[in-house]
Parts: sequence; structure tokens; C-alpha cells
Amino acid sequence: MIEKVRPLTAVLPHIQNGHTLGLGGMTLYRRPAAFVRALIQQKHPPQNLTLLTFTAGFASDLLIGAGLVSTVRTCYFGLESFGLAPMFTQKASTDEITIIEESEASIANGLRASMAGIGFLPSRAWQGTDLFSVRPDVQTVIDPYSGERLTAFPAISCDVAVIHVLQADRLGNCRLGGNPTVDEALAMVADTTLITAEEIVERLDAPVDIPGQVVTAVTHLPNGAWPTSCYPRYPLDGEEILRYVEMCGNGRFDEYVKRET
Amino acid sequence: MIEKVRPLTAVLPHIQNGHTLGLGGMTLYRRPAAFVRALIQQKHPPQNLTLLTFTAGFASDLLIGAGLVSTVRTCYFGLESFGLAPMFTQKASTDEITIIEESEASIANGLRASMAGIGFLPSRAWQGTDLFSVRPDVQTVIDPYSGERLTAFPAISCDVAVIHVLQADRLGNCRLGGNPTVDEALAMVADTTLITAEEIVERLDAPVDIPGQVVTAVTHLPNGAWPTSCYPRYPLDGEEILRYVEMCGNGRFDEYVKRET
Amino acid sequence: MKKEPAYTIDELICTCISHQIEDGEVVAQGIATPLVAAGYLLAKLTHAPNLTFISAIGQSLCTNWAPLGVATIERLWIEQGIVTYDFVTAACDLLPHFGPKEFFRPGQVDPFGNFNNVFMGGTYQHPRLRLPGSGGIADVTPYEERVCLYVPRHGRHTFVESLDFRSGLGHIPTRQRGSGPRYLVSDLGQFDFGGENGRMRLTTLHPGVTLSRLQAKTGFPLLLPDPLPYTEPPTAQELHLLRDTIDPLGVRQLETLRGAARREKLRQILAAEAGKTG
Amino acid sequence: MKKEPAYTIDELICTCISHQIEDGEVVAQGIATPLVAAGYLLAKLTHAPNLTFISAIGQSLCTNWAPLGVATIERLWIEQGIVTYDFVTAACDLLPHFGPKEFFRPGQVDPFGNFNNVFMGGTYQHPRLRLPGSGGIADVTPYEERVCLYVPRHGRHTFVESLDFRSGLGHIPTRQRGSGPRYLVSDLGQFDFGGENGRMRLTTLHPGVTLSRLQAKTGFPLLLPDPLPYTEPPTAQELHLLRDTIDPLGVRQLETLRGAARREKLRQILAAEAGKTG
Repeated sequence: MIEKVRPLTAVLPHIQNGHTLGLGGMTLYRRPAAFVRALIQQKHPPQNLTLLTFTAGFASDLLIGAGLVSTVRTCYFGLESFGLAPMFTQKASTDEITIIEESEASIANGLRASMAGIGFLPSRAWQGTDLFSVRPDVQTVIDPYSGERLTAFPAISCDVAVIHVLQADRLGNCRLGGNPTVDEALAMVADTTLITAEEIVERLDAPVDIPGQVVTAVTHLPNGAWPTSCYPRYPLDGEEILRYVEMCGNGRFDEYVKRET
Repeated sequence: MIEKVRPLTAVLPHIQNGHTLGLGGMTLYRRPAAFVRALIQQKHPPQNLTLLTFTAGFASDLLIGAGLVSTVRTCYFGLESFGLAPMFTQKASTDEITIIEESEASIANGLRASMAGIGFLPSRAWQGTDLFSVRPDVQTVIDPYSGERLTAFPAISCDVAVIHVLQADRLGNCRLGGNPTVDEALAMVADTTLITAEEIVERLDAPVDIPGQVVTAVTHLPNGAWPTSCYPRYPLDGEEILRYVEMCGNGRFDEYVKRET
Repeated sequence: MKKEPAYTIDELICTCISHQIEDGEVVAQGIATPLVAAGYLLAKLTHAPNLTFISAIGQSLCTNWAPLGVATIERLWIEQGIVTYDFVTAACDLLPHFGPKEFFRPGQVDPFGNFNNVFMGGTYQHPRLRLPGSGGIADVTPYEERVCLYVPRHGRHTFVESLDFRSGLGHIPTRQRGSGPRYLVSDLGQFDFGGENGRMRLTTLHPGVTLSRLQAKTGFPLLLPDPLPYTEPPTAQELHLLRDTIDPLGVRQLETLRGAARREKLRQILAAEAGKTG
Repeated sequence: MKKEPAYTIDELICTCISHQIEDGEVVAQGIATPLVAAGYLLAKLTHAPNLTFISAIGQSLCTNWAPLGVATIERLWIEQGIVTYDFVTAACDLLPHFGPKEFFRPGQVDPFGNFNNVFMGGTYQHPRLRLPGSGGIADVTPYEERVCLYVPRHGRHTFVESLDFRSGLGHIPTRQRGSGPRYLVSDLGQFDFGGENGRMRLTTLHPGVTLSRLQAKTGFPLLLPDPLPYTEPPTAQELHLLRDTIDPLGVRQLETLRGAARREKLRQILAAEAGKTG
């Protein structure tokens, strides 16, 4: 048996300066928040990360606020009914971060192309919009049957993905618990896939959502998604997210992050 | 509630001369065998069908033997350890049927393109093989990022799909029971999707495999896959398949089909 | 003495959304759009019992439903889904396949229903206000036939002659497929895009709204009907369903409130939810 | 008095397949290939405990296993899978992603490991013998690195100088990615493709096979090693595992038997399975 359980201190160093870091979950659900806090609170946290995440929310905003991120790839960055993501919104108008504008289709097709090992996948998305003006790298391709011009979404790669899950076993098999987001694909395309899990069991039965074959290491982090949710174990902690929004609004991000140690 | 339960006699007429008929399941597993027998035994069965099926086996061989099929689209036509499919193998060397040579990737990508409503999907499959010589319709496309030549598998359409399932409810939601094959995609792309079910219940709980939204009608046909399997309800009936192979080998296909009435 | 209003603006918007839904349709809803969710559910409980929802949260097809929440909304969508897809499948295969009707909330919208959820003011590199992003809007608006819009706070910052960025495709001559928006509802009125080249037209003014107020809050000249009809207010049954059955916590109001008032409402909802589940 | 053979040819082929497997690999297997399944399981139970199987039947990733069957084989793969994919996902995403090691059984194979499972003799429109088709062979051989072949009945109809159709891509100069076959085992010997331009070479002759018999049954001149080694026979432990643990019913023999003998073996297996489950 290939034992994959590792302590948090052993997996944090996987994330190096300049890496593309993929975060699992979406907006306020099943985000690897505890891992992100630990990453920030290291003595020498990694710098110039490219943050890759389907939709960005609480955990992503922490990374931005703490200055680890130089580039953002996401299709939505916000806190749902709790409003704009405060640190992202502040820094997005500065030169501190570069945004690689994405959409659901560009990330979904990019991950799928990457899984299949091909350079692109075609789609009707983006045709006619201004997205091409801010993504001059994105090419088009002609459907050889109809002559229709389609968007050729490029494959997306990822150095390290961090995904919080409900349950994992010692082989790295994971159960997401509902709300799968794009985590199955993200786990597959990342060079290194790190799992933080509410619970680690000896061996999960079928069906799992992420097979251990694509997992590098599993770390036990109960409440590891808090204050985002980990269905069905706990819902999002809205009071805590409000507190975050209000502290950031008062310029107290550093204090908020410190308090969490 | 949109009630979708229909008797067999009401759904058989959906299949008309010249239609592309998709069959669910694979080789000897969860094939709509009872539906196929009923289709053949009609007074005026449909003619010149194009048979579309991921892998073809027992039920497909019945359709070929009975002369309903003029064109075959599949990536494998055989009876696994029971040997070649006798009627297909006989007629494949004649002018009676035309074969549209497929592979796993051409059908999978074709169905997926059709689901997405686009004309093609790119793949590394087929490059360098002779498949293009027998499928001159299949084009290639250049990856605009790497310059690599990829196969552009065309979208596959289907007039009527017939899929046998373990359980269905009155709204058309279906549970396949395991061994999903390509049936979820087939159900989605077909203009008309007919389900035959071992069991019909008032309402299935989540998760289902095929949502009722893509289902036209559901017909109660217990043992409807026999002699192919319907996991976990019954395994394939190998003795019956051997009997079929031996009768066909002795030129007694018509007698075999008649006996089944 | 001030007269108690028979309904609030969020309720009127929900009712207008509900009236745009036809029975048997597949409808999609995005992130943090409780006015839309409440409107869809109102349709389901009145004239559209065979409605199917595709929810962004949980990526499921749902025919069942449950009352709205904030902290509980994920649970609701996950548990009501009859089949759940991962979001790669949803974005690549299912949304293009079903081409659902969907209500989007634009950050900016132009007279032809093009819209923007990426940034407002300044430049893309240095925006005055960065918005959350296009989500799936830039994906589906190029091909969907049944796009609708809603604006909870009608104003000149939203209704603009010219967009800062077009992430949602409206009525433009070069469109290859699908259609620009069919319909828009704001807190001031209802609109279609039946003008020349798909230009926005007022179809009804909400009760109590004056034309001059509407035009003052719109950054371009509006095409007007003559005579000027008013929006039908919600019926007693619709109000009852919204208030007591679909959304007793008032989650829908989060889209019409701002700043401290919105946070206060959030706290109330969260407390009520905690009381229920704890 | 005839000497009882210590092992049968199916057992030798299974053992050779097993020896090609490395621990930790992902291996795939096609439809009706029990020799391959038995070989993989033998590897798993000896030197490769961390093997992962991708099964065509059930489309699952399996790390567990169960003894082989015919009527029961679907149940086995479905129930051993830790995660099951639909075949669209498997063919489009997973097989390209994992690029598993896989053993294919060619209808024809040429000296450079190109092979054919579509038709033999005549023309494509009017073949002498139509074969089942290419399955996934034409898909994965253009990019996979670890393709292997096996031929249960070595003969000139299979080992041909020139194919009637190339559905499996071998060692050809125009190949863009991946590799032609690395290895081939038949009932007569083991082969690699280490000759010039990837030409097939005999590496070991099976015990009891003469070189002249091998060459007579091969439709092209073979590159030969000097001196000529013989294949290691199965060990007692390997034979025990194959016969008593992996495949007590002898399903693997279905690939080496023909016609009436194969049907008779099938009946025996089906009867034994019915006895167990009934």
C-alpha cells in the first residue's frame, strides 16, 4: 500500500515561488481555508503565485490580501451575498496583481483539454464578446465541417492543487461530499495534488470522487474549510465571513489574519 | 407531473425507415434485447436503419440478421468470449450493409460534441492509422497553439435511442445500475429517447444516471435485457448466447428469432 | 399618515421574473441571485410545476425545491438535485445542451442588451471598480436563445450608452447564434428589446414610478410605449407564497439592500438559520 | 507413456504478461481478454501489489480484484471499482490522461508492430473475414508509450509482411508521439521491437518450440538473438496462483481454444458459475 498521509508541515513546502496554485471548492464552499492560512503564516511564504481557481472566494482573498499572489485566473471573484471580495477588489485596480480573465467555459475546457493531453478544446463561448481583447493569447479555430469560427480554449496546467475534502483514505482516495465543482479535473491535471481532509479513514469504499492514483499527499485538517462550508459536516459560517468583510473594510486585514493563528 | 410511462406497442412506431437507431448498453450487457425482438417481430418492421452503438453485440446482431439494418456505426461488433457476431460477420462481406468505421474515441467525442452542440472535437486518436482511408469524411484540425495536427471527430446525431435500465420512474429518471457505457450521453443527444426498464417506480431518489428531462417514454419490460445482463439483477445467460451462435452457425437464424415470440 | 405598501420592490421583481417562466422549461441560476431563485420557485408553485432548475451551487438538475437560505443554500440545492454533475461537465456539455433560460444581473447594460460584469470605469488594467467577473455569462450569451436580465437598483451607472467592457453578448449584427436578451426587469419597470436592431423598450412602468424618474436614472433615451401601461402588482397568492413558503427569511431582499442595511439583513437571516438548524 | 506437462501454454503466456508489469503502473484491458486479466492479476499477487486496472467492462479504476469468470465478469469489475466513469469520459479524458500499459491481441501484425483488427483478406468493402473492429486501438496507439501485444495462436495469418489495414499504430517514421509496441508474446515465444526502425526481434523461444517451427509460422523473416535463450517457465507459485486463486475456472483458456473445444470449455465455465451463484 502506498501510504499518502502526511502532516501539514511536510506538504506546505510543495508550494514554491512562482507556482500556479489551484484551489479546490467554489466561492464559499469547501475551500482549503486552513491550508491557506497555514501557507500565509509561514515564516517565508511563497511569492508570485498564480492563483488558479474556478470561482474565487474567501480563501483566495486571504492569499491576495497576504500578498502571495501576483496573477489571478478565475471566472468569478467574490463573496456571494456577502459582497465583493475586499482584498481582491482593492488590489485589482493596482499593478500588484495581473488578472488572466477566465470564464466557466475557459476553465472547464482548459482543464478537460489538459486531462486529455491535447492543446485546446473548441467552444462557442466568448464569440462576439470583449474577452478576446484581454486574452490575446486565446485563439480561434474553424470547424472543418460547418466553417463556424469557434473559440480554442487552451489547456490549463497547474503545479500544485490543494483540495479540501470530506473524507480521504490512506491511499488518497477522496469523497467530496457533494458540490463537486471542478475538483475531480483539477486533481487530475495538477502535477502535485494535495488533499486536506475532514476525516481520514483506513480505506474508502466505492464510489470515490478523486482516485488516490492522482493524489500526492493527504493531510488531516478537521474544520479545514471553515469559515467556508464542508457539506454535509458544516455550513458556511456567515458571521465569520461578515467579520472578515467588515475588518477588511476598516483596513484591518493584517489583524484578521494574525488573529487566526 | 409529466407522465412518461407508455406500453411497448405505443413506442415501437417511433422507429421509422431510414432512422439512426442508437442502442444502449455494451456487447453483452444491458442491451435492449426484448425491445429489439419486438421491433423485428412487427408485421412491417422499419427498414434501412443506421445502427449506432458504442460496441455492438447480441441485440445488434439480431437486427442485422433480420435485415433491418443497412448501415452500422460501432467500434466493436462481437460476442466477447462467445466469438464473432455471426450475422454481422456473414453480412459484412456482402453489399447488404455499409460500415461507418468507428472507434471508442470517435463515438465518445462525437457524442460529446453533439451534447455541446458543436460540430467537432479534437483528439490525438487515429493519427497515423488507416482509419481515415475508410472515413474520408473525417477531417483534421491544427492546434493553433502547438501546430499539432489533430483528428476532428464530427458530432454524431441519433434519431431514436433505446436504452434498457435497471429502474426508471414515471418522470423518466433512470438508474443504470452499474456499467454506465455511453448511455448518459446517448440519451442526451437522441431526438427521441426510449427507455425500457426492469422496474418502474413512482419516483426515484437522487442520484439518477439519466434525468427524465431527456427521456421521451419509459416502457416496463422485465427481463428486457435477456440473454444479455442487467446488473445487478441478472448476469448474462451464456447458454442462450451459445445456442444463438450455434443456431446461426447452422443457418437457423430465422428459426431462432421466431422461437422467441 | 403613511400608507403601508401592499408589497415591496423585491416582491414585485420576483413576480415579474415568475411571469417570464413557461411550464416545462429548464432554467439556470447563477451565484448569489436570490431574486431569481424566488422568482423561479414562484413560477413552479403557480403556473410552471414542471420546471427544472440548474443550480450553479451543486451543479445539479432539480425538480424539487426548498425555501431559500444563505448558510443553508448549498445544502438545499445539493439535496434537491436528482442528478449532480461536476462543473466541467456542466460548463462544457450541459449548459450548451440544455440552453436554459437564465436571468443575469448586469453591472452595466447598453441599449442593445450587451452587458458587463468585469469592470466599471477606468481601464481594464486600472479599473475604477473591478467586478467579480463574467462567470458563465460570456460563455452562454453567444448561443442561448432565452437570456433575460434583471437590475435590482436601476441607475445611470448600470444603464449606460456605452459599455466599459462587453462580457455579455446582446443584440449585435455580427451575432452568429442565439439571441440577445429578450427581457429586462428593474426596480422601475419592465423592458423588452423589440426596438430597431434590438434596442431596449420600456414595456411597463412599475406602479408609483414616473417616466421622468425612469429616464433620469437611465443613461440613454428609452423607447416608450403609448399609452403607457403599468406593471401588474403581485397577487395576494403570490405574496403569500413568496413571504410564507418560498422565502420566509427574506433572502431575496439581499439584492435590493446595500452596505450596512444589507449586512444587518444578513445577520438576521444567519441568526434565524442558526436557530433552525441548531 | 506421455509425460504430463508441467504447465499449459495459456499459463506460460499469462506468466510472460505478468513479468512485463511494473509495480505502481496503471494497466488497461479490453473486451474478452482473460489471458491479459490473468497476467495482470498474477503481477498484482506477486511483484506489483500497487497495480491499478482500468477495465473496459464497467469503466472503473480498480485496485481490488476477484477471480475471473465469464457470466460473472461484469459483476466482478463493477464491484471492484473504486470509481466508475461513463465511457465517454473514459475514452475522451481518462485513457489519454493515464496512458495505461495495455496488451492488445492483433488480428494481423507486421514486422514493425503495426496491427489490424478490422478485416483480413479481400477488400474493406468485401473482406474475406470481417473482424470485430478497432475498439480503442486506433485511439490510443498513436500516443501511448507502453503498448504490448499478445497472440495466443501464432500463425502466418497473424504475422504478415504487409497488413490489410492498419488500425493499430506501430513503429513508423511518421509517428508524432508515443511508441510502437514494446513487447509481444505468442504461444511460441517472446519478442521485442529493438531491430532497425523498430523491427520485431525474437527475444526468447518458449520451451519445446523449434526455431524452424517458429519461422514457418511467421510470415516474415525474424531477427534472432544469438545464442538463443528460452523463456523461463512459470514457477510453482505462479501456477498455483493462476490455477487456484486467480482463475480456478480456466477462463484464460478461452483464448487458446477454438471452435467446438472453446464452446465446450465455455459450457463448463458457465455451469460452474451457475452452480456457485445459484
